[in-house]
Amino acid sequence: MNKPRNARAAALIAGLTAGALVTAACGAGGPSASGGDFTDDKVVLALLNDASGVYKDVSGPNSKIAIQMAIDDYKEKYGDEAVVDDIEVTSADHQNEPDIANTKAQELYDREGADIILDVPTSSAALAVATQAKNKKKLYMNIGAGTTELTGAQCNKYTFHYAYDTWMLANGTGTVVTEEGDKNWQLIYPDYAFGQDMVKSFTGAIEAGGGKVGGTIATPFPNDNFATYITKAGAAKPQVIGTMHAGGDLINLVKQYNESGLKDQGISLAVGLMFISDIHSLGVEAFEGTIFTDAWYWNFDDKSREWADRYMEETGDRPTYAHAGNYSAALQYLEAVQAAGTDDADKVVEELEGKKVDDMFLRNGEIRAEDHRVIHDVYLARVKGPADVEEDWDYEEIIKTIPAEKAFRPAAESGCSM
Amino acid sequence: MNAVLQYTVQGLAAGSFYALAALGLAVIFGVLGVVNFAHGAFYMLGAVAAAVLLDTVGMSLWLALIVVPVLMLVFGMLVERLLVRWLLPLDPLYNLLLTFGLTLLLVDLVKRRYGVSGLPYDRPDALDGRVQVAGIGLPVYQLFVIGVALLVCLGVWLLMTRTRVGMIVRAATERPELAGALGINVGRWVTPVFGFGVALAGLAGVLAAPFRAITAEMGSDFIIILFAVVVIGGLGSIVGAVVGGFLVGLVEAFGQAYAPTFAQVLIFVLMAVVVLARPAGLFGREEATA
Amino acid sequence: MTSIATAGASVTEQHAAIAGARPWQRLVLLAVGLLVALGLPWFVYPPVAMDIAAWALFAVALDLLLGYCGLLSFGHAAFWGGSAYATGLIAIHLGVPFPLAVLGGAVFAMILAVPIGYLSVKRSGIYFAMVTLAFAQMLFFIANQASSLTGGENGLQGVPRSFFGIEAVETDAFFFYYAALPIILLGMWAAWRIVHSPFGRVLVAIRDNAPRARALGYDVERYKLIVFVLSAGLSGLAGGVFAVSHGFVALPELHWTTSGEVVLMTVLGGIGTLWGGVIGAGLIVMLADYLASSGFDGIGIVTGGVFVTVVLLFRRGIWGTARHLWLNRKRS
Amino acid sequence: MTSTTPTPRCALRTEGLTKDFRGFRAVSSVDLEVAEGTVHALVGPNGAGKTTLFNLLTGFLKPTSGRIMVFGDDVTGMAPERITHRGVARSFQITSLFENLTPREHVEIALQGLTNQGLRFWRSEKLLGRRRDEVDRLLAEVGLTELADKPTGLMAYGQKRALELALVLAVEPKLLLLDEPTAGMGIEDVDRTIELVRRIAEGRTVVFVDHNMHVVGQLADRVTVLQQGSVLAEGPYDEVRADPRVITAYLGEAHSA
Repeated sequence: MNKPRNARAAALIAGLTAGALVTAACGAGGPSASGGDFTDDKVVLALLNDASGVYKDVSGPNSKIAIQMAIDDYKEKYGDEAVVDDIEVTSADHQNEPDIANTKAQELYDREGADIILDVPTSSAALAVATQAKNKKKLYMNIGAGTTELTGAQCNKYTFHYAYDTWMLANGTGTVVTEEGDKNWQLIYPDYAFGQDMVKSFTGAIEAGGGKVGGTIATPFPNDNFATYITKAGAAKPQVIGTMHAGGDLINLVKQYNESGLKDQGISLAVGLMFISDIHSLGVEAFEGTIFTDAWYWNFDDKSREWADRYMEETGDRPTYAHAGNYSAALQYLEAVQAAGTDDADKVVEELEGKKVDDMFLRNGEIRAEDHRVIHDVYLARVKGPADVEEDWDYEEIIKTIPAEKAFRPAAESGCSM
Repeated sequence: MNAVLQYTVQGLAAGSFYALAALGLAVIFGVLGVVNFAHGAFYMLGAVAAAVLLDTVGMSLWLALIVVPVLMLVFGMLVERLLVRWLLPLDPLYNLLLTFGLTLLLVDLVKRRYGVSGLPYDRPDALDGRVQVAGIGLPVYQLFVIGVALLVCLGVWLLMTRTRVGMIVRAATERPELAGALGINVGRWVTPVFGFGVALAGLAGVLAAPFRAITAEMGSDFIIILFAVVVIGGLGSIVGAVVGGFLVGLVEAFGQAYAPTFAQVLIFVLMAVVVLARPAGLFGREEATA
Repeated sequence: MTSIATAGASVTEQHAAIAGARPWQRLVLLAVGLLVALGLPWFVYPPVAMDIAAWALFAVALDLLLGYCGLLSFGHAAFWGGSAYATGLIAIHLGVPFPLAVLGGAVFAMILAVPIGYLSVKRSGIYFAMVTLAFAQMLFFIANQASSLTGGENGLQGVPRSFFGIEAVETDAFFFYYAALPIILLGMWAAWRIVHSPFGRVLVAIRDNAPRARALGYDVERYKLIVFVLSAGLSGLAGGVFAVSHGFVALPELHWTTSGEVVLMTVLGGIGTLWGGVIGAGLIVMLADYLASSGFDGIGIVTGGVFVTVVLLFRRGIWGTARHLWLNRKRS
Repeated sequence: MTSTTPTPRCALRTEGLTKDFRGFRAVSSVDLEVAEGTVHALVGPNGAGKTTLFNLLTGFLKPTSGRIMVFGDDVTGMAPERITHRGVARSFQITSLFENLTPREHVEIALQGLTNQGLRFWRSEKLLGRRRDEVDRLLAEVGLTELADKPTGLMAYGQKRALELALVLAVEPKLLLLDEPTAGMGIEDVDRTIELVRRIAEGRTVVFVDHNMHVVGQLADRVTVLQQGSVLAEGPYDEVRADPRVITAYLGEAHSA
């Protein structure tokens, strides 16, 4: 931690001479300080996520390893041709506190020389970081947060949204399940912004698929007692119960759904948001047969599996789609830097916008220029039964691929104007 | 009618966790004058211990229902001896602060050791499925939880009324002035009572393990509800803790069924009403106004 | 029963604290304090400096209640967060200069404090702590559900920092600090004024011996309610500044862990010292900031450990210990 | 305190005053009458309900049934501070002071008790110093002039009890309720306190509890003897003292003690 000390010395000198303006200028740190095409002659990628709280397993510190893998791949691909040699990855733990995320984001941009911030789970934190990206004119690629606001009303030129969002989850699960024949739904959702968004998207998707939502049930958040809600939903005799819960609440709900006996009555459970780490920690038995939308699955094909093997060597675990998303985001950023020949944010954004991409994470991908939504194929998955699991982490059966152009909210509906 | 019966069972099952834990809280408060903020963390430890024992040595729920509370008893006694004891002569708020700090520590330690995504837990087959009562299928496990909770509450009540130790504890809990007048030395019961209270929280945790997400955070919101329970029931009252626990469970279940938006707030509204009408709680002792 | 504030420090020290040090000592301390406040953003990253200042006022506001009235509120997040939301909404919808929005937020916090306080002060000690905790949590649930107003989980984004069109303040955290500092200092002055008023004297009397105060004709509940509302107002000032500084408000501001954090700051600094909270806030905010970049993920272990250690071994807190040593040195 | 009526009014009256604690009857239908201007003693063995009765009279406990009248007004169920505002002051059995204030500050606080000055959180505490003369007079009256600015926590027991009396006087009471004013004192202090109380009692009504029969004999016009929450006997000191029931129930025990 010698940067603050330098800054302090600079601030002291500045204080003795010209006063506040000097520090302010130092703090803001414009491009071109060293005269080259790269600030400080290097590129700094900053991972800002939850290294200690509930999203630790979903993304957490392992995403730093994923980003490092992207840097290595970039260096290997371009070798001497690389426009920049010095590429660093730094990280900070936002402890799931949006205000820490906000302060850290400023600090990463201003003091740590970060050219891009990656990840940032928790919607409120992600939206705050997006605002800082806009203010500081530096890049932010979101992977961990699901709010569509990032590519909607609160979109901006410097923010990109990777991997999943609430619209995509609801649409994927809702449309496909309905089209497959389960027309009659009951929805249980947590009564806060994420759940409320999801229920809207779900309803839209189900109705578009020719199904109907018999009823919606709002639950408090957080909550550990879902028995009553499940009973209520089951009483309406739907074909499928859709739930928008996540994390610990989802586990509670699934346990109590299994308890309720609805499964035996043929009422299945479809989930909006679920990570493979959830299944891993709780075991496939608990989730068997549950249907959900996945942005990426490590065992989908050779290409993804090859990467997952490399990742496993480094971490001992299989990656979630957030890990893969962080890798892809870092890689595509570096590709854009390579193409632009600079880390100047405006030029990099120009390179990114509208780019068609195909890497191990983004299949048929495109970085949409209109709203900065990064679209790609996503999958509808079913949790395997214990008998079908062939190895650790082999939990998902991909039922259907949802093509990129159908998987995400159309740009025209985003409400984004940059 | 069917629905009402189902909601009642669900409410009582949820209330069982509250009642058991609140009972522990009440006993500890009675004898030590300490409000144990870490009670939610102890509930969590009970669940985590059950899950870990199942995973490592294959201990079944049946055995865990005995073993984990015993472990928690020992752990609780250690906590009392090493930490809580030193602050007993001081303002009880210091022990509230101490146990608050302890909560942060325990939650983080569990998180680091056992991760953040939760632990798996399978219940014995005997407790799977449903029984038909008046034409409705009621989950066996919920009935089992209610049964265990009622049995334990009854056991504690017998302990309190039929044994000498119990009388001492009860005198200290409900009539401190009497205990003082009778010259009962409560001091030597302080450590075991603290352990006993912790064991009750641990037992609630074991019962919750097959039913709820087992995560390091599972006690953080639980403790808030638990506080509401004892405020409603009356902190100094053993009966109040049990009745308050089941009452809050029922309010939660029926609130969720008929006014889902307000289900969570309803408990606090109930608490506000009780504070307003009977500041000492439904079964609390009247104190000289201070 | 000894109250929480007196259990830590000896009687004479408490007395010295109330009667105050010699005037010149007070002036020196005041000058040092002002210098630190003015110099902070030169040494600390300005947004962090602003966080420290806001938390410091919050901790002082809590100590007003805890240290001078013996009431441990575990629900002060309601006023910090409540004001943050109110400030944010006023700033967004009315576009007034931020000090006005902050003032509006503080007023809202005080209005909020009236019913919560009315119910809470009916009980003292442990009960008070539990009741305030529960009510604050209720507010958290309400804010979470009312997402059309609060933004729910997404937070209330885009709170402007409008300040008479002075761009430096509106965009640069460094200048914003100096624009917001007067609000913080005003709040601290108000806390000092309250402590050293006839009212403050009654508070100490109530803290030390409430029945005695009642027998002297003081309506104890009324006094407790008033100090509760005042403390809420000061917490509201702090929360409002915090909201404007960050440019958004999110749910954790209302969560009980926020209440716990400010209690930690106050206890670490020293209960009943008024200014101890400033030191506690500085240390905790810088610690959290440091840990966030350190790669060490055990924030709970550190804060929990600090809490346990301070409460067990170090009850006077930092400021209280310093004062104790100073007074001892003088005596010997 | 001038009473215009020639015949003594009733300063304090209770009718059927009863207090139950969870099935335990601490005070049982007590009828008490204290004439204005008199000194009235409450005596009885430990656990007779004297302190509970005191707490009922001053609003610190709410009676289960019965009524309390102060100067003809019903004060049953009224909060302690409101009763104080009606000219009733009490001292406490256990020395009950503000640990962190000096005697001067104590008296200042007490003098302010009946005003609204205490609510002024925006004024300087110097406001409290304005009634310096009165403070000095009260401190002198109880003999604490020397110690006025020393920490109360370090004072001797007798001095604390004296300060207690100064506080009681500061609220300018018409009716004083003193809970064991001489408890735990040495002989000298007891005599000084008797003198003090006698002086204070001029023009006021005093009800006090004391174990020391010497004190009761010296001060009391009338005595009420309580036993197990009920009134056992009432009358002038000499009469009560001669009552055989009282002798067996209490006095004998007290003499032998």
